[in-house]
Amino acid sequence: MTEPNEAAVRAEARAWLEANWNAELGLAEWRGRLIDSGWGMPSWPKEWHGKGLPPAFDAVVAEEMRRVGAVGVARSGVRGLAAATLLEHGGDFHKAKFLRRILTGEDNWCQLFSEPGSGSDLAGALTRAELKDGRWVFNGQKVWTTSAHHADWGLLLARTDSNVPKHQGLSYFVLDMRQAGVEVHQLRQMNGHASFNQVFFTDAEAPAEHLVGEVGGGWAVATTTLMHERRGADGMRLWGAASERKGRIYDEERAEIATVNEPYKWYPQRAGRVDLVLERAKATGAIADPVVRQEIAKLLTLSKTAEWTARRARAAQAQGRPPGPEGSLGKLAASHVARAAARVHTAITGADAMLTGEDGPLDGVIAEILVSVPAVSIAGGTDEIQRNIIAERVLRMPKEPRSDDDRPFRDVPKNRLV
Amino acid sequence: MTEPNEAAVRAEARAWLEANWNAELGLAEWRGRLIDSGWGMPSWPKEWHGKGLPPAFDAVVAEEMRRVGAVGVARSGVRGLAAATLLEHGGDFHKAKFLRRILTGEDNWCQLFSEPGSGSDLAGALTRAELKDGRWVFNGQKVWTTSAHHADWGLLLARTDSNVPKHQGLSYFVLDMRQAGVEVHQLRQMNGHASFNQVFFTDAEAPAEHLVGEVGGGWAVATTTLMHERRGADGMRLWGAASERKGRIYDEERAEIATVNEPYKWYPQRAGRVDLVLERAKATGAIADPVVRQEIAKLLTLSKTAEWTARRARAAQAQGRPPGPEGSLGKLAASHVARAAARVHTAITGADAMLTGEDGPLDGVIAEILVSVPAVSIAGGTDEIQRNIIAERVLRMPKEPRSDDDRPFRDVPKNRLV
Amino acid sequence: MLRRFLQEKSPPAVVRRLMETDAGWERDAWIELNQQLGLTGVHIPEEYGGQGFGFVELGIVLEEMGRALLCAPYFSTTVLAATAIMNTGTRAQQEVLLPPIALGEVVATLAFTEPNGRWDASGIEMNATPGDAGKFRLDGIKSFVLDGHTADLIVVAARAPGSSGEDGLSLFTTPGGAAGLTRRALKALDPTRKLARLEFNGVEAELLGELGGAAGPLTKTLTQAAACLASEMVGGAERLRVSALDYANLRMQFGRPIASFQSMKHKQADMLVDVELAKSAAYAAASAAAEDDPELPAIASLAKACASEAYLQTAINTIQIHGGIGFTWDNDTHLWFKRAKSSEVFLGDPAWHRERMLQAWGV
Amino acid sequence: MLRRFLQEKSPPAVVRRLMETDAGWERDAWIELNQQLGLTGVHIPEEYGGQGFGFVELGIVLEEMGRALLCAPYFSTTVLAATAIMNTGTRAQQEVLLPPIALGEVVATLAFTEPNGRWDASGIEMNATPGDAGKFRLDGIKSFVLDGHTADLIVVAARAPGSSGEDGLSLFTTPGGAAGLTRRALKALDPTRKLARLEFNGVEAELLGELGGAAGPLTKTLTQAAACLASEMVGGAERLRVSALDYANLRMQFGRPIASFQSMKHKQADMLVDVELAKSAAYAAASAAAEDDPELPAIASLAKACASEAYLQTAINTIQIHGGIGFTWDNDTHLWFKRAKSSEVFLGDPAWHRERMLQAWGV
Repeated sequence: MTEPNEAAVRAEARAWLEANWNAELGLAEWRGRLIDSGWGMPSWPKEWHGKGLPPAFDAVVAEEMRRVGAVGVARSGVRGLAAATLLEHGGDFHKAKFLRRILTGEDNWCQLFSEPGSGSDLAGALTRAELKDGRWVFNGQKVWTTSAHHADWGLLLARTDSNVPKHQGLSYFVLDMRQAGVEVHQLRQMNGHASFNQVFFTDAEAPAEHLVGEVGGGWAVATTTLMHERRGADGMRLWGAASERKGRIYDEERAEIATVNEPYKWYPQRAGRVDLVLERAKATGAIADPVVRQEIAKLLTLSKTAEWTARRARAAQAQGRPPGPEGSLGKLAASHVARAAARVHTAITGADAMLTGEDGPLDGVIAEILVSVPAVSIAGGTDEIQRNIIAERVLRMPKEPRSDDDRPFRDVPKNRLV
Repeated sequence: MTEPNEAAVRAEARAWLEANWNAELGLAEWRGRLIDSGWGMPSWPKEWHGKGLPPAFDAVVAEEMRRVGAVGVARSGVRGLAAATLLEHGGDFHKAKFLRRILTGEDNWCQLFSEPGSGSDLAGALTRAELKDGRWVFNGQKVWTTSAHHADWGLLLARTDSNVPKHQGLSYFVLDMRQAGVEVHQLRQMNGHASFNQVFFTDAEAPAEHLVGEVGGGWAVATTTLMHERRGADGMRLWGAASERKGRIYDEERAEIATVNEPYKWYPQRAGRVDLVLERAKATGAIADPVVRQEIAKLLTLSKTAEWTARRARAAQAQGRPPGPEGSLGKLAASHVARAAARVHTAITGADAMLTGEDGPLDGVIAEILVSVPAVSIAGGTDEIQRNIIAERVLRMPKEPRSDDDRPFRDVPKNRLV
Repeated sequence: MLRRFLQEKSPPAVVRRLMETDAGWERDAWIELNQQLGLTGVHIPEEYGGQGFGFVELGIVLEEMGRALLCAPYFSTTVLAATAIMNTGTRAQQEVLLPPIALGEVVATLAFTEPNGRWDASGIEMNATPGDAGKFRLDGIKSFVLDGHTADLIVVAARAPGSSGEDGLSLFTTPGGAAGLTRRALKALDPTRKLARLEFNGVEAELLGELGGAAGPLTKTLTQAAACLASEMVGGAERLRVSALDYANLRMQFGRPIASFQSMKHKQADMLVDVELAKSAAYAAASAAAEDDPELPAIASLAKACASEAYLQTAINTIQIHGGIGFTWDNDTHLWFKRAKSSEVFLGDPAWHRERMLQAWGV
Repeated sequence: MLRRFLQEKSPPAVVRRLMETDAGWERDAWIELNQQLGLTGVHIPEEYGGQGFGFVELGIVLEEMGRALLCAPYFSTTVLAATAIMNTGTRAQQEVLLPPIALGEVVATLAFTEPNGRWDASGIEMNATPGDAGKFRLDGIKSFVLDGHTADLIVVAARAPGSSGEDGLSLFTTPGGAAGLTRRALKALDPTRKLARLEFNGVEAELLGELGGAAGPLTKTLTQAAACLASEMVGGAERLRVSALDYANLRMQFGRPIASFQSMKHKQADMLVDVELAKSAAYAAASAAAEDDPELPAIASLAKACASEAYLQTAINTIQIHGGIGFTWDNDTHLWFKRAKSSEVFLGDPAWHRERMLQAWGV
């Protein structure tokens, strides 16, 4: 087989799209054809809905699809993480059962890793999985699950053995969310939104073959999921941008994206809405205050340099250069930006910052910023955890002496369940 | 014996002073009388130059002495620490040999604790002490010693045993600084001053009876010295304020104080010179800049609140209330003040901040601030150590797991000597 | 003792219940509060039915109320309205107006801020025109009025038509249910402290004190109120600091309490510094208010700015220390966070007070 | 490669030796630097004997020089003087003035700041009066002139008598040894970069470019220089950051490397963020300068402010991480600290540049 080249791939994809793309089809029917053709996930193996092309060509094919306005396969939200994880660690049974229905968008997925007792310390999960009469039985509790109430399947990290060190006693499962033993509650946040769920397992069950990887090998599988989550943190949001084109298939895609994005509707406010700052400062007259101007300038400096730093990282990646330290700072920088933005919005807004809802500035958007920004330095890894990661992985500083990962998990001090 | 009361003590002290105080005496002669009378250190035991009064009466006697302008005993600098430590841990030999000559001011002292390899970690001292033919022999190196080149005697912490955990292998000595085995070098700082010494021991010697406390019990003795150092950190500076009165005895006292204070002459600059800020801002016109005004206001807020907090701590102490958290924050707050002051001085000064010496503003004082402030968060315990102390001693947070204090010192990883 | 009393009367469950109501407080609990401890009259002279204490004692009360996040019209009634009346009213007016406040029978407030959001006397635009029988007619809009929609008595700042700056300002009193007065609760970011917008259309009001002479007493009232607010804020900040410390000591991660991690220790130490320095400022301001120290305007502004930043920073840190839990509705931290955020700008934001502080010191 | 070259040519021992001299640099080393790498001419067009690169490459050179704390008249000669000549001079003037600079034969500087310490063109007070044979006479004082006491050629900014603001400004050239010119080295806080005070008493000078038209080119030169200074600063900041990391990894306290303490890790992570963000800003400014982007004035000011704060903060942290050792003369950190401190205000302090940034963006 000859090495594929960009021109050839582009031509082939274009030809296929010209022959097949039809905005009048239903979303399911179109995606069926797309998946069968392999152009939906060009870098996936041919035996699993792909073309077996090097990952570099994904962008070429995506460009061709954008050119004709073709809708892609479903991969936003946890779907994409599930697909990537199962492709890497799943057996043929998992791939056959789940991958296609992920790509068609028929199934929704959620991630069941975090627990009330282990926030930063995912490997400290307490949810138990026991094999009884050939079926796995689960008891315990997860939290910070996005869209669990829409999910058909969950990616579940649970403890199969407490007599070994904590990372070694975890296993990874696919759990059917539509069963009596799974109870989903919404978790309200301080900003009034409810983006997350608590999920309770009371003798929830899964067939033996829903184990992914080895018994006791769950941490490695979860690490793959987490890596894709980190890598996709920006990307996911990008895929989430719905096309503005008209037509039935676009309406269906918009509905799908809206469901996935529903929990994130306050995320722009969480990030501090730097985009509103100048307009607001002009509106309130604060733009004339030299002290506020300095704060605005500091904020814009932070926000611009964070943006340029992300661009440097992407440029390095695009050129195939080894990732420099600039690639790992985004989350921490975003925290700084958001906090500075909340301060600036307060300074600009003055007394009106005491008001919310329809009485508040911009119909409550400013208030929503002020009560949402505290989440940015917590969700998806606290600032403290980010600093640890930067220090240990980027700067290669020595790890702290640890006492919890070399002895049986049962002997490690734990939180009492709340 | 009846409980002493304030009025009686005051009357007795006043009567003695009226009968004995004479500004025409030489300093040594006057101090001799004062020490013999016990009024020099009223709370010390009667057998050791004191009156055996409760410490609360020290202030009463001091007030009476101030009233007539009487010069006190010598206790500034390390002298005071040596006296307090020997009084508590020394045997009769030490008390008889050293205490009186401390109080008369005949002997100068220095403290030999810190080493190049152990800055924050005093108990990691490497300087060795070995008993040979009935004499202690010392080899090693100390650093950050104030006024070692003026000192007659040193308080030395040295290792007598490396086969026990580090705190248990230290012993405490009084070392004669005037001997061939002791070499004193000045240590130049980044601001050009040389306030500290490096002290090298090459088979330096002390008689067996110069051990203070038990062999292996040095850490407890050093803790007493350090406690008095912390307690006196402000006080020492206060005693250092020379009287402005005229007369031979005052001249002699001023000379003594000048010697003790010599290493500290840049300390006001190290603290940031908040006192100069308004005058300078008016002189340069920066006072009209709203942005600089905010920075000035923030600095004054920090400095005032630090001052009020210290006052709260003193008020609590004076009323005999248990010390609250406010007493432990002074050093950290002083760091914040100094750093903010350096920023403000820069903002006020503008381009002139690039100049020093006679070309710089205020004949170089501003430049000296800018290059001296970095010391304030290091000397006498870094900000990080202060935070540890506040967290562990004031807030009673659990200590970090440690690996160095429960195994023989020889097995603890150490710095190679520079 | 006061702390224990308020802990019992105002646990988070009660705060959560009251903050969901329109009024934000309950008259029975308010009356009980006063009958048992006489808090409403703490700094009102004994001759007017009060306790006769001063601003130091008032500061102590407010520190505890801030700690407990008490939902009651205390800041409006005692701090703002009663102080304004004491600073401005004639002896006869004080004899009439203060005793019902001291007894807890009348809930009052001070309506001075307007939709322009300015906290200085010069920002007042509402007009007072002379009416019948020595009374006045008020026209204009007040906003950000603490408990404005539930107060029985409203002290209103207004000016002679055509006047500007500090000239022509007077205070007036009018009942909460006066004809021509439309009151509407505003949606407040901090649901534990209710704000209202009051529209005055020819509302009849009585002059309080001297006509046209209110700029001085009103500014003094706001200065004293800033000192009081600083006390309230440091109480809340300390509550949060301690709750964060307790949580860090209990919470286990990686097999050890998170309090044993060095970054947590350093954060807690910094929080202690923030809160203790702000406390010192609040105490200094309370003393200065008690002694009517000429430096009070500077010190009160210093304390307000300092406490604002310490409270907000402590609240941010407390959420951060709690992690995800700290961002949930069920965790109590956000109640104090929102009070901190709202108090940051109430009576003027930190930058404004810092500038005032310098001016008060003649800088 | 350049990094290794400068490491060899400018180790701390050489920096320490040169900083104790009056000149602060040595002509032999300077000539060698240019013969081997042609650095002085990096952004000078090839037609004038330079390398013909642009501001991106100049930025890379400066980043490395900042890292090595090279003691050489590079910023004065290449960044300030050559750029000013390129922006202002006629073709004929460039043909005369630039080649000797590109070859390293002439050390030059730009004298624009005066004792008033202002960094904008309007701050210039020095008078230029027409003299004989088309020449001009300069009277006044320049200060903070980089290498002003050793430069062979001085580009001077002055104004027509009676003009003000941006009007009437022109650039002139005069030899360092001109009659009537008194040059004195100033005692600089940063001994690795020499400053001078130049007193002009009727010094004869030649006009550079157009009479009265220098405000634009001078401002542009200072904008480009700000971008260049940002590059130099991030190089120094990164050097310090790495030295602090190396020290933390080596230094043992309490039986473990201090790099294993969480507070140290967090500090190092924060330092990395500071330096990387500032680097991105410096790179963006270099690109904008290279492309003559209309946003250059905003981005250059952003980069200067950002790099100033990152460099100083990194220097403060590096001293702190070294502990007492970091405050000693023998430790190298203070050399960079002083450069950071001095660079913070050189060409305008961060607040000044932030305000300029907003104005450049039309805010």
